[in-house]
Amino acid sequence: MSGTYTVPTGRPEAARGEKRSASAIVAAIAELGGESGFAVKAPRRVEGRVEAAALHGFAAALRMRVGFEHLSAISCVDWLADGEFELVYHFWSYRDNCLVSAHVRIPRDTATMATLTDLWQPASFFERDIHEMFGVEFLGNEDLEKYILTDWKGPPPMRKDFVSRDFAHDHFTYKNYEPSWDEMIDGGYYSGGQNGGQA
Amino acid sequence: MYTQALLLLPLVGFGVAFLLQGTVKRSPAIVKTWAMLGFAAIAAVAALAGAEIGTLYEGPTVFGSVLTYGLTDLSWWFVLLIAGITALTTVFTLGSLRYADDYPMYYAWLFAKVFGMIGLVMSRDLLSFFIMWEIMSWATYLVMQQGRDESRKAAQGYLVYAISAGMILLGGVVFLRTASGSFEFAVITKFVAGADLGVIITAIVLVLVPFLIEAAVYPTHGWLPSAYASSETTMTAYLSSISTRMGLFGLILFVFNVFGLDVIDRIGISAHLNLRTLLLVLAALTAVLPTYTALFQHDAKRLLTWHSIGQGGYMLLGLATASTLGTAGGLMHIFNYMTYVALIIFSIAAVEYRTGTTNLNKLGGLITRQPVAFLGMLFGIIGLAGIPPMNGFVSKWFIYRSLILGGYPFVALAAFIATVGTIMSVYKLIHNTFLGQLPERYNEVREVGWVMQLPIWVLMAVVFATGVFPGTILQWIARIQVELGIAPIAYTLGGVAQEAGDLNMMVITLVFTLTFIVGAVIFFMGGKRRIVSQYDNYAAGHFLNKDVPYNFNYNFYSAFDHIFEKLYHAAPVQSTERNLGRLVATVGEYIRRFFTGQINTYAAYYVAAVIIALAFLKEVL
Amino acid sequence: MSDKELTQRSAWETVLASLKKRSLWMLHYCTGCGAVELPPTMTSRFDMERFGIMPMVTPRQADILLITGYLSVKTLKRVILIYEQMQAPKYVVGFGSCTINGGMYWNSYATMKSLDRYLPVELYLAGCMPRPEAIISGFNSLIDRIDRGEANSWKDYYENYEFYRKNQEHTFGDIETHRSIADDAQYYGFVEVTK
Amino acid sequence: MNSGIGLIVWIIAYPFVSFFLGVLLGGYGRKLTARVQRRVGPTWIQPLFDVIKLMTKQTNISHGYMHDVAMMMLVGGTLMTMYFVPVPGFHYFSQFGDYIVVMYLLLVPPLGMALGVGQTANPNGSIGISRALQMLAGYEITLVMTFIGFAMKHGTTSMYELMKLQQAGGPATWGIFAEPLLGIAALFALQGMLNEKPFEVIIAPHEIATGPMTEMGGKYLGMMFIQHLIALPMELTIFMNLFLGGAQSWVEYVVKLFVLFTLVLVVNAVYGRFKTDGALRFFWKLPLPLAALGVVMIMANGM
Amino acid sequence: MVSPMLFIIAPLSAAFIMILFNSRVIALGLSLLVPIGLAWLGLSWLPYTLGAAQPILVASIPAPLGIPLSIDALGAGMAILVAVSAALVVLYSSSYMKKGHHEVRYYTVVMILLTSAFGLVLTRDIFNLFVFFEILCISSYILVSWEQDGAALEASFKYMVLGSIGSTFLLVSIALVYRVAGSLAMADVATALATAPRGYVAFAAVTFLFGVGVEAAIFPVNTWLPDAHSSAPSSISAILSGFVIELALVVAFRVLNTAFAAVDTLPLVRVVAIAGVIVGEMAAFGQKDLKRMLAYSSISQIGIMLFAFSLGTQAGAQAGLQHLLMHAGAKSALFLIAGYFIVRTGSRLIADYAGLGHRMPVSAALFGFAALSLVGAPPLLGFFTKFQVLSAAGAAGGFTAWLGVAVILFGTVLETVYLFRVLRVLFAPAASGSPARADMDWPALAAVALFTALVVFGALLLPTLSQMIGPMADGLASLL
Repeated sequence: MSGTYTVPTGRPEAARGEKRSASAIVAAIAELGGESGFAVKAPRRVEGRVEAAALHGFAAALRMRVGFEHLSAISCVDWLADGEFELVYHFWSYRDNCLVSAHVRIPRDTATMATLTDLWQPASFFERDIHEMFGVEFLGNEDLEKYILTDWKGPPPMRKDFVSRDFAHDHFTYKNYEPSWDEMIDGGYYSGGQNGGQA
Repeated sequence: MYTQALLLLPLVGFGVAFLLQGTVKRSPAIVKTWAMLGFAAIAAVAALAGAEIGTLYEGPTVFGSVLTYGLTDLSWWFVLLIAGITALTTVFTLGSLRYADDYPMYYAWLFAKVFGMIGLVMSRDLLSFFIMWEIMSWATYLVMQQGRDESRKAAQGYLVYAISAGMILLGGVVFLRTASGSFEFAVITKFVAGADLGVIITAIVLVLVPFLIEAAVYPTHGWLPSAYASSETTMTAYLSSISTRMGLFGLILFVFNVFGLDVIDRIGISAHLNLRTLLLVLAALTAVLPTYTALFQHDAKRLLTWHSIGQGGYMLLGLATASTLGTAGGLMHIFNYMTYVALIIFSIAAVEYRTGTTNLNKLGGLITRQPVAFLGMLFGIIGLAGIPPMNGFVSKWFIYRSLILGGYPFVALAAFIATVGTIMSVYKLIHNTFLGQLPERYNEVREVGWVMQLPIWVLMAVVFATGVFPGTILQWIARIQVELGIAPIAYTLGGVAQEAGDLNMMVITLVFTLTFIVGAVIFFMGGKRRIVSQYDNYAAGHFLNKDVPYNFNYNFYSAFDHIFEKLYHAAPVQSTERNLGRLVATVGEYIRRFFTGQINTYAAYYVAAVIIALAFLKEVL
Repeated sequence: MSDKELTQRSAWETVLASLKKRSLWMLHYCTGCGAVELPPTMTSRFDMERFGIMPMVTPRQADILLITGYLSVKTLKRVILIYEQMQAPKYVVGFGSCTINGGMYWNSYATMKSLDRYLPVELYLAGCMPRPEAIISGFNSLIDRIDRGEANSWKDYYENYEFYRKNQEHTFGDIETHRSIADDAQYYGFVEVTK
Repeated sequence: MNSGIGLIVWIIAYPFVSFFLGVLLGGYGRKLTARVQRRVGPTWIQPLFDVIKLMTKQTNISHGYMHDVAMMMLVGGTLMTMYFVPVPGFHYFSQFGDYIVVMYLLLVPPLGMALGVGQTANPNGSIGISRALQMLAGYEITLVMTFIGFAMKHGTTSMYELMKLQQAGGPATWGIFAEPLLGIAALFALQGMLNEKPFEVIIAPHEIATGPMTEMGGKYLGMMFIQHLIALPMELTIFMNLFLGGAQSWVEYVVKLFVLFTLVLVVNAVYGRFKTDGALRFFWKLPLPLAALGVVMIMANGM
Repeated sequence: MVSPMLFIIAPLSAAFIMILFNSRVIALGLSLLVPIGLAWLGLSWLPYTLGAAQPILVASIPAPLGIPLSIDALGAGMAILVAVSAALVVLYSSSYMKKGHHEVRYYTVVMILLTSAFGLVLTRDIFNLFVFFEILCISSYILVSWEQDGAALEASFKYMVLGSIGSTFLLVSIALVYRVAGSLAMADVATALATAPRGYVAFAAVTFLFGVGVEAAIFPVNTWLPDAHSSAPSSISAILSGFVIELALVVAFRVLNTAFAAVDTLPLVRVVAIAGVIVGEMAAFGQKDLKRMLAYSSISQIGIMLFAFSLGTQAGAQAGLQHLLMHAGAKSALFLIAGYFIVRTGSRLIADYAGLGHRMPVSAALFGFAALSLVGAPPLLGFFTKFQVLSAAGAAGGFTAWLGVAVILFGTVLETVYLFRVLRVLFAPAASGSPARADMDWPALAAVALFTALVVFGALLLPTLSQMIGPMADGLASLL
């Protein structure tokens, strides 16, 4: 769903009306059809799994028909063992003061996901962040360029298979607190600019 | 012999330039060389005509009275000013007038205007004065209306003011002619001296009001900014420097010579609250308000035209005190202002010639590309702001001294407020044009040709020389003061030597050069210094390059904007002007409705007319 | 630092050094958590103005560049620009362990591990945020070094510019500072004119 | 010291004396401000060390020839104005230029600095200069109003004559006592002229990075410091000549300088900073009407 | 010497010959030849009439029964003006009028108008005056309605109705006069009325004034003028504004000064004149249509001339006559140029002439010069005549005189504004690309150039004019 899209503005109809309890929300989600695995996790927390392909439809329905008009965050968990990323979409309703979090599992190596920027403009920031840190491709989101690690050439650093310490060791030279005697002679201890060209 | 030549040359020049207008499209060089020749000749003759001061010449006889003209000290001074600035402007236009076919009649109308001005200045009787006044104001209209449609609209505005001024003057001329019996100034002076108050007041109002309109004194200055700013830049320089001062010439001639100072002072409640105090108040308003309007202008030319009104206020301030120092200050300020305003506008023209715009928000950083234009403007703004060692300071010093010691403290304060306003707007001008970051589009801008640089160098020399040695100018002014019947100023080469503390510009400049050298020595005692590029600049750690707009031009004086926002947009004078125009149009519309178009109403008018006429005759019989 | 400077200093330079040491203006680049230690040093509690040290706003006017915490890639680019905008003689003071060896972020992929690979550092103030007393004693030792004429690390930037440049390039590639250090070095005579 | 060899010697020595006085005053100022903030504060001659450090900087950056000439014009202009301000024993140059001349000469250094700062092509500098010129409309107009009142009262615009009149008449005829309204207004104006705290929006370090001095480094900043140190005693002397009856002896002169500067400093140490239009509104609401009232009173009871 | 009767016979016979042959060439040739011949005749009689008026014997019938005609300096002067203007207008019409649009009838009516004009100038018999006056009015009605479109017909109809009311009033006045004087010769009438009761004379004078006043466009009764002049073909508007109205004015004044001398009507006329100036200028100020604006300007100029005559002094009369001459030249030129503006752009609104100045530079320049003179810019003729009027008013003195001066001055300012507004529109940047030159055809250009030359270089013939103007001004006050 790439190409220019118009982001719906203003409050959806379903967001009006009086406040509902968490269980009423679960019931409302159930009658949406499709996903049924949603359950009340805490007084104002509803949680459930959604298939990757169905997420976009679910999000739109949740917003337009159930009244969850606020996408507060997208976070990503790297299950290295299962070889999967878990994307958690946090939806919020001002009226019900309740959080619905949809958990989506996508394979780790071919991590691609449909974008939500056509529904929520801020979604692009969450997606750029996850793309930069985990390397998840969001189809339909044109500007996925880096904005945190602008000059970073290495792999997405937040992935579990990226070991920060090893990278640091071979990219940076540290102060040598126990210089051998020959290094001491040519000022090894004194960490001035002499030793090696490595940064 | 030279005096006749002074009148004849512009006429001949006008005729030939008028005929040459066809050749402008193919080869503008012909007209330009002719103009240069003509105006150089006029300047030469003007210089030589000094010998013939005082002799009267007979012109054609009109309505039974002979039109006499001749030179006096005052008129010779003005003739020199006119001839000098015209020659310089023409030299400048040789280089700057690229699109000659936009202005085919440029030099023809210029000749006509010079003829009008020289004629006005040399006329020795009321009728020739009025004829030359009308010719001059028509020529000014024709000079202004060239070029773009915007200048034509502005010239239309000027025409309304000029013609109403002319008509009031015509009323005055007719009144004086019938009252005193002849056009000669001598007869009029004798008559006015003896006349009773009522006659004097009407004569003075009818004669002085047109001069105030032409000199753009406060309430009647509406026409000047758009008229001068929308004409071609070198013409703006010419008009700002000399054209508005013709009104002042008229004022000087009639207040001091024709009516005489004692007659003027008879009008008024007390020695301190008379006509001259009214003039002083008007002059103070003229000095202050336009200068602060100049602050808000975004176009360089418009900013300077507002200043030409403001500085006109200074001249009137000097003259209205009628003291030795005051009149000397006023007269010298006419000369000073002419030199440095022409200098500033020539450098703006040089900038416009290369960059194509005078919009202060678009320019910047041209000092590296056009250093000569920068130097010219620097000398000009120091003069305009009235800071030593330039000549502007000397005349302002006279005006301040006469105002303070003459017992007009609040007028002196108003004059100083105007000076502060001038300094602020003048710095905005030079900062937005020459300083700050150089936009990338002006990278290839080069200095202007020597033809355009010559007048800038000449004027810079004049502004500096007359600043350091004001005596050279004061000797002329002393002779004029003697002729006007005022105690001449005790001048020395460096300035003035008087009991209440004197002024010596030579000493001030000498001290300044010495201390400047001391400053230079201290500077070179420091370490080596390196000139770096404009992008190597502090920007709180941000990397600067040509795409980063890093200039502070727009809304330069934001505090004044906050305080005077409402007052500036209310623009009382312009709104009254518009309302007046609308009033005349609506009244005209109602009167036109008299011609209803139905025949029965016409018949009714007919019968009514006969009956009223009979009634009118009945009671008349 | 060639040995010549250390020993033969003319009398005039000695006097000048003793005068120059009394006025040091500090530009504190407050990254990381170090900035919180500076207010007490500057104000009435410790008052570093006693030694003529005053906080200054722009690099043009500063002598000391106080870097008070870890430097990431993006902030290092700004620090290099500011350092090059300062006027020699200039002294970089590394503040806290993050500048010495990366400190708490020793294993991070994004932070610089030792400041002196990118800039000639005059003085390090150890401590995971050194206290005001440490800052003032550090500055006093800096003043003594200036007095003895040994605080010449800024020359090192001109002499070994290639070393610093290579490390900087390795980290964030090229930056446009509109100024070439090599030309400056030759212009001011810090390096014998090679060409 | 007004003729012959004494004059030549004094002309050469005067800048050094003035600079030294400025250093003392500057040091005293920083010490006093520190003490007000319960701090120890730098040594008495700290400005001297600052100037030496700045002038001996080994690399200096400039933005063009106008930047350099502006610095020379800055220091040169101040020195020139200094000669025209009479000090005890020396008033030779007062005969060539009265107070109006001094008032205009006072404008030469700021104009020079403004042109130099303009060429540094830094908007912070331009904002600083635009604020400086707008502030000019505040304090300068009040100062001129007070001066006009005095000049009209005594019938002369020469500062030396005014000073002599006040010295002849004793403390009762001193400006600040004879015309209290004008005196108080002039004090506000002095606070503005010296760019002290309530009216210090021109420098405003946090907002526009020390305004005009943003791009001034090394010897350029040194020159500005030298100008400031020479201008400080001069501006105080101008106020003293007009309102405190000048000084016959050097001891009286130095004492009056420090007393006056303390008054200004104390206000500077405790006040926050006006915004530009706030400062202008303040000047046009209180000091200017005060001065105007004073002038009206002078006119009322006859010249 | 050729008898002045030719003034009346020549144009009349030319008219009939033209109708007979009904060929354009003959009509044009005759209508050019006759005015030029009569102009020459007028010039030849002028030196004689300067000395004293020359009575003309009509068909050798002596005084009491014969028709009393005489030519004096004023008569000769006006005759020359009429002849020259007519010649130039005919020259203009040759290229202005559409070919084949029954032009012959146009020229015949012009010739008849000429005869009545000359007749009015020469006649000394009051009834004879009425006859020529009627012929003049009728030929004007026909010429005004020449365009045959809605506006022209309506305008001429209104003109005719008002004209006929005027004629009836004139007839009433003549009847009253005849009852008292028993003879129609003006000389006898003057002597008789001197002794008649004042109320009676006053009534006769007023009816006479407003009778002739319609044609002379005196203020309250000139309501027909704006429609008539603007919808008539431009050549006719030029004739009407050029000399027809002025002629009626001069004649009215001559009779008022002599026959009704007993009743002092001058203050009344002055009030009417001042009102005319103000109404004319104010109405013209807001006009969008060029010819209507020029028509209103004619009303105000007539007001100025009337004001000059109403001063009652010799200087006033001279100034009035000189202004009359200037106005004839300038206003005719403006109307003729306006005609070609309408032909070239097909519109009468000023706004549509934007950029026309670039397509018709010469005519725009001529328009400018004529406007300059009308407004009174030195060194053109307009300035001298206006100055004369004002100084005469000044010399005459009195509140109404100075009020008149003020009104004329204010009027000039308004006139400058609306005339030069037209110029600004003319020289506005041309909407289309490079404008193709489409100036006036040469005959029209020649006519307009001559009119403008009269006005621009008029100052040169001022000295010669000043000797002749004296006797002409006396003609206004004597019946010889």
